[in-house]
Amino acid sequence: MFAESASAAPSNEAPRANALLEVEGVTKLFGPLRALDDVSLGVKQGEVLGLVGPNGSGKTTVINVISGLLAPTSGRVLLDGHDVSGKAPFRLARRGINRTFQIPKPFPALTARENLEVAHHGGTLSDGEILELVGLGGRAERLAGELTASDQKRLDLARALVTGPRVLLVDELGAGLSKTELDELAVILRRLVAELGMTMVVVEHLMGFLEQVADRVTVLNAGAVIFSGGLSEALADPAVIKVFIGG
Amino acid sequence: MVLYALIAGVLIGLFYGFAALGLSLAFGVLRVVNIAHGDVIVLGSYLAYELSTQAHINPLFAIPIAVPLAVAIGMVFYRFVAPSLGRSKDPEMLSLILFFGVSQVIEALATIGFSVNQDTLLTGPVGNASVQIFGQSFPNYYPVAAAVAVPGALLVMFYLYRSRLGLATRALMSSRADAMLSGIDVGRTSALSFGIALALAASAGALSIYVNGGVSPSQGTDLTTTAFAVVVIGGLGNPAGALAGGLVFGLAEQFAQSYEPNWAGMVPYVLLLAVMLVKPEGLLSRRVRYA
Amino acid sequence: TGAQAGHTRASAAAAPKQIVVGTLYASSGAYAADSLPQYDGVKFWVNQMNKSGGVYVAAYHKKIHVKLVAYNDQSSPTTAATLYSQLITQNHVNIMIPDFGSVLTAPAVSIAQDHHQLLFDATASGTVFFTPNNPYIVGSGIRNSAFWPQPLVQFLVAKHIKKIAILYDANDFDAAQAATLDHGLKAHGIRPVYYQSTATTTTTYGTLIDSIAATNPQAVIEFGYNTNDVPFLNTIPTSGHRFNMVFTVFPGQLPQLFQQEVGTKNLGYTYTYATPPLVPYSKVNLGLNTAQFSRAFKHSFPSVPVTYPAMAGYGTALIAQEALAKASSFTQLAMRRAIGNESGKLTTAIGQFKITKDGAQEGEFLPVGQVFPSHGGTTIKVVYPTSMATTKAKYPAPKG
Amino acid sequence: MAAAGAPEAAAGVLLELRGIGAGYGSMQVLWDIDLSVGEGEHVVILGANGAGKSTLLRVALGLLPLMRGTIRLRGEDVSGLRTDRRVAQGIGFMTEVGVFPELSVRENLLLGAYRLGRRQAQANLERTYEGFPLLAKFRSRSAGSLSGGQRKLVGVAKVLMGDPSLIVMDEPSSGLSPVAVQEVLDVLRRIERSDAALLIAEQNTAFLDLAQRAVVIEGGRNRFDGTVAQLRDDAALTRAYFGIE
Amino acid sequence: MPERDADASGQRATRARQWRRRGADLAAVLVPTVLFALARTVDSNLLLLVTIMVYVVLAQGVNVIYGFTGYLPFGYVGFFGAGAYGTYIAVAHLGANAVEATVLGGVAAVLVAVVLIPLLRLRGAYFAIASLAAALALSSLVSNPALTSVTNGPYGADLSKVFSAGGSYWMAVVIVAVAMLAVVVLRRSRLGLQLRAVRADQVSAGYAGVNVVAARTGAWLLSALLAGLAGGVYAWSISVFYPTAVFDTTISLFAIVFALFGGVGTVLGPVVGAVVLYYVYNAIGVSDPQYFQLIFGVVIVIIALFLPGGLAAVLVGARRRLALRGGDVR
Ligand SMILES: Nc1ncnc2c1ncn2[C@@H]1O[C@H](COP(=O)(O)OP(=O)(O)OP(=O)(O)O)[C@@H](O)[C@H]1O
Ligand SMILES: Nc1ncnc2c1ncn2[C@@H]1O[C@H](COP(=O)(O)OP(=O)(O)OP(=O)(O)O)[C@@H](O)[C@H]1O
Ligand SMILES: [Mg+2]
Ligand SMILES: [Mg+2]
Repeated sequence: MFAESASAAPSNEAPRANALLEVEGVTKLFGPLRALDDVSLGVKQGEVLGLVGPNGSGKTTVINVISGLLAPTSGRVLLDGHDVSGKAPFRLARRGINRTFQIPKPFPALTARENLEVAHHGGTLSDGEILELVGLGGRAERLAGELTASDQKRLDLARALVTGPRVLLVDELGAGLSKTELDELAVILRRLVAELGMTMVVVEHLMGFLEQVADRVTVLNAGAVIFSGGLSEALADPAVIKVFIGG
Repeated sequence: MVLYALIAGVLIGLFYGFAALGLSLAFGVLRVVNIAHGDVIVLGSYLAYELSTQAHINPLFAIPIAVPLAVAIGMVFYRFVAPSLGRSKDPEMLSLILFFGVSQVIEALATIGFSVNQDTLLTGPVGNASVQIFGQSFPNYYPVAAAVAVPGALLVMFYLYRSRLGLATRALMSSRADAMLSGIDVGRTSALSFGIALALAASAGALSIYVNGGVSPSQGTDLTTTAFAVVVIGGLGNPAGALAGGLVFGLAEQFAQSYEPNWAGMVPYVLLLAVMLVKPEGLLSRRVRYA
Repeated sequence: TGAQAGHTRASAAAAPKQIVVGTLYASSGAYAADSLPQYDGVKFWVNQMNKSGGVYVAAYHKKIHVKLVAYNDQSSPTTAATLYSQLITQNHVNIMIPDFGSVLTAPAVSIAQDHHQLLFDATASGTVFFTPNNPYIVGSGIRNSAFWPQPLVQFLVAKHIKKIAILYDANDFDAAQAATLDHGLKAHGIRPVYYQSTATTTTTYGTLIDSIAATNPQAVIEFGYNTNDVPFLNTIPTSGHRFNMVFTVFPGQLPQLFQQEVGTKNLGYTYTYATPPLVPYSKVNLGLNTAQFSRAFKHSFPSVPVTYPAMAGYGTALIAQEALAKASSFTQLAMRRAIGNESGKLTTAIGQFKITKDGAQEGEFLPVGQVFPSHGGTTIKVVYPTSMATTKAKYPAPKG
Repeated sequence: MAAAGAPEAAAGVLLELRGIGAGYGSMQVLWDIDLSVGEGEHVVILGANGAGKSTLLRVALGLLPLMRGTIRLRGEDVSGLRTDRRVAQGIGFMTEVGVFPELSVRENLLLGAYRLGRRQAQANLERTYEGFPLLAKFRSRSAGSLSGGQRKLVGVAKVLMGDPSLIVMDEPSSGLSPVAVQEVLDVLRRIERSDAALLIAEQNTAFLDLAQRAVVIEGGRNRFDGTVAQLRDDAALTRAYFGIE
Repeated sequence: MPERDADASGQRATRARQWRRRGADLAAVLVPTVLFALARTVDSNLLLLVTIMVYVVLAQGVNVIYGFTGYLPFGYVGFFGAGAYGTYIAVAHLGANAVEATVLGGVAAVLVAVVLIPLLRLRGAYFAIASLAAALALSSLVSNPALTSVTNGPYGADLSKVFSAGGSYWMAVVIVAVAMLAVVVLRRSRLGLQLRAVRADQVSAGYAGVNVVAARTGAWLLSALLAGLAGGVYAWSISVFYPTAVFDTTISLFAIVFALFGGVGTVLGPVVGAVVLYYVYNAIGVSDPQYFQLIFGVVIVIIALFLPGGLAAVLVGARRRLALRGGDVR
């Protein structure tokens, strides 16, 4: 349909200047529910895009569509100019798109280290280094099912990192962390960008955290993009304040 | 012929659905794979048989007798095995072994108690007259079985979807820990569901002795298989799904018998496969998002 | 055949203390209903022998005590296989009688041949068992079911019945009968109006009967096991259809069971194969005759009805008895040779014993019987062939 | 409210945990923890990731067996009491996930008031729909189809449905947007005015504004127990939990 | 402690552990194989030994598909029957010798498994029942009179011209070795680890870059191959059989129960489970035939209630208690 005809003539729509990841007019329906409504966004190589919006606005759905868990109802996802919409997660993982989950999903009966051994290794860092990086160095031999909720999130992140993603999608990694821990996490993410040139989409409700991490934000409301630009401008935008910040 | 197969398929299908209800409930609520389900049906059939031949009571009275009996036995039994199932890492599979053993025990006891021969009831549930439906003549137990099955399933639906206890039961299906946190007495509710599941099986036995042309101790495995197929077609844990699955199974079987009898044994299973591949969670089921 | 199994070679030295008879039975599962009476028939013979001081063994010119070793295979062929092996390799049985029916006998055939152990086969008739290069099996009970319908073909032809419906179950026993009937009829220019198989597990017959009725047959022949025949017969009257002739296999073999499970009304005027004890053999030259057996068996096993499987168990044991009595040496092959020489000369309570070169029983003959209502029940009378008939067939079956 | 039977418990103590040791299998996670919540008192538990906050709450509810120590509810020893009985006595617990995904939002809410019986549940349902209009809109959707934050909201509302005299929550704010956090805080403030007690494990320090008392757990042991004001005075703790602002 | 030393001793320990592991693996393959090869000198009932070996292989096949992927195949007997009939067809129509025919039996089962790959889209009980349906359908296909020219339909299969008690016995020993090797290799390989991950959470496994479908399909085909070989050698060992004998659903149930009893996910559990339970089954039949089934049933119930997790769990539990988390128990 739309996606096909569009991909048949890619030259018509020249990709935005050096955008690594592009979401083009994606709509996603769940029955009658329009969870995403013609959402478009682009992220450049090495850029961190913050994705914010009230609960249920469609942030996770965007991540799900980009990462191949869901196929878009219409519209498409481009990686490096190639249409990757609807490809199986494992193929995307091997092509350099990976993610974490809002509710972490490790392999509970395997140790943290084994959780990483499972993965297709695509990056330059060793498993040990990655565990150190996310702060699980001391818990490598613990069963994943015995870790705390937030440690499981770190493990989720580590598992994504092992595959050596170019694009990392992070879904509310900061939820449930203390202030100190949030600061540590922000440092980790920035290091990934700086040292490995990673590109990120970060879903987060904690503005203090995004301030440290994101270069730019896109605000969703009811499945539609209502703002795109710098974080401080977003926080001053009346529409954003109304639906998201409150006050 | 078309009409006959259609009506017979619907009537027998409703019976199949009813015969599968208990299995669906036990699996859906308790994650218990009750391999002995068919053997409980067999016990129900023997109860009906004994009532009719020894006490000269209408065999359908087996149902009101079996229900409280089965609920009581089921509750006690479940209380007895629940701790072991609860401790297990994979309770589903443990229940499979456990009930495989139970099934062996029931079949052995039935063999010792009732001998290996097939036993048949010569008088129908409402006399021996056949029944005319749209000009076709059917054994009267076809509509009787359907007439018991439909309100039976409705009752189960009422219990699950309209009663407080049913809400508790479904909560339990969804998450044990969160059910406890809602103040639900998980042990009692589970035991009761298991009891009801057995009662449904035993009740189906009073009809099965007619529909399946008699009862014998070794029938259990086949009945379990059919019930499983029916439940899976319809979707686990959903009474309406069981009835839908029963209809699909019954119609497939009867139409095949009418047109391709030598493939009739295969047809319901091939159909089951087809349904599974098109709708992997069964015809009537709700999916939950992953992330 | 130079090489003999070890245990039989040892017999040249001294007479064994006992003759070990090995058999299997199924206390549960699909074959239990037939297997248990067959086992009872064997047990009956063992008791008889021991009461009379043992079985006569010609090789030692004396009677020797009989010991019965029986295991329970639960109707499982896999289990039966290991138990047959156990009977041969560990119990070193002298006489081996496999379990009821072809499915449970099959696992014994090759292993028995391999161990040079003769099988006295009571109720298995599979064509694959009897081959020229296997001398280690004799059919001592029933004939291959492929031969059974021959009198039935003749009967149908004689009655000028042209429109015939055949429904059979997809198993060796029934399919063989159906094929024979079909062939036999075609030889007389009769093409069945309905010729279909169905799964052996079928128990609901309403729709099948309805589609059979749609072909307007004069006779409906159903080949099944008793678990099929019972619901089949019970469903016809409620289906609203009537047939001039209905034939099923098992009422003749298990009349008490059918009387109880089908009843006079539904069973009346249907047809079946007449087997002993319905077809009595009063002049026998081995063991008790049919009537004597019925009486004595009832005395020994008051709660077990006298049925064909029980008689087949007994009759088979008699053949083994004769083999022991005639074989000049106490080896399995000698027994086989001795019993081969007796072929055609013996009549037991289940009829004539006559085997082909390959060991398949061919002496038995199954006349067509019809069920007649009688005071308080039914009796089955032979209606064909005329030479054996005790009454004339009532065709078409009276209404009501 | 008969606290009289318990010698140690001061009058008005609702929940009291004393000398608690607990863990998973053979691995001990909590060591000799004391914690009490008075009638109507609001307590916030702070602690780093992995400190044992969730574990402590699970123990209090009886989801995890005790290795050592006693738990008293209104002075009565409930250490061995089943979870559902504790809930029946008026404790409501919101877990980190906390909804029945296969059931509808409405059914989830009704289950929150299971212990109160049908009629009361129905009444509370109306009240909840007023308090959380979003949930009224979603009433017949299955909870499992909701977004993470929406589920959290259902979880919060569900606990409140049961009119518990002690509300226990494990990280109610995580995953909620700022507006939604405000909403939850507003709701809890309304409770503040009622006589229900609160026990909340949180990272979001905004919740401290609700509390009279804070408890800090580190490495499975008590590190601090005192008023919120005292906590703010402790420089080391302030740095760890509030960050340098 | 200087870092160097710590490193060196760590490496030594790792190498020692590796050697111990390899030794254990080798033993896991060799010990059962050799014991079965020697068993004929102790027990003259070769068919019993073959049957036990067949169940050992079947239990290992269940281990591969259930223990590693969580797919419980109620219809596992379908592959067994396909193997038996594949062997029959190879002998009767292709003129293969018995050894070739047994191997072709394995191939036949793999072919059936290929056709059934779409079943892997199903989960849990749905898969279990669908596989059973497939087996029942296959059984009724094989025994259908319409296929008499290929399978001999209801009239049964006759392989007696290639019968060889000794031959089939040794073939069974070889197949046991193959099965043991398959499980050992699978458990040690990354595929084994990936399968365990897939079992826990297939979506997460996908994001770990695991080709979930391929990994599962591999395990599925391997377990079909094992069942097919078992069916082939069983067909050879009894050589005369009917469709009902090799498509008997209790064969699936026995294999599953044996595997679970021994402990799935382990290498030796299913072997021990099959040997112990089959001997128990056989022994009850001998000592008290009257109440055979009753006793067998009660034994199973007792096992389920008091030995959940199987024998392996008991042993591992004991080892855990001795040395908390000792190396490679899982
Ligand atoms: N189910 C479990 N099995 C084994 N160990 C567990 C389990 N759940 C938690 N633990 C361990 O218990 C310790 C305390 O965990 P707990 O979940 O109570 O921490 P928490 O303070 O709630 O942390 P967070 O802020 O991450 O939620 C941790 O070391 C954790 O690994
Ligand atoms: N699989 C699904 N089936 C039905 N509805 C869904 C499904 N997934 C998402 N939705 C709906 O789509 C909308 C957007 O959900 P999504 O999870 O993307 O929100 P979100 O922005 O991530 O919210 P939160 O901040 O709470 O995580 C919600 O209304 C949700 O209920
Ligand atoms: Mg989200
Ligand atoms: Mg926690």
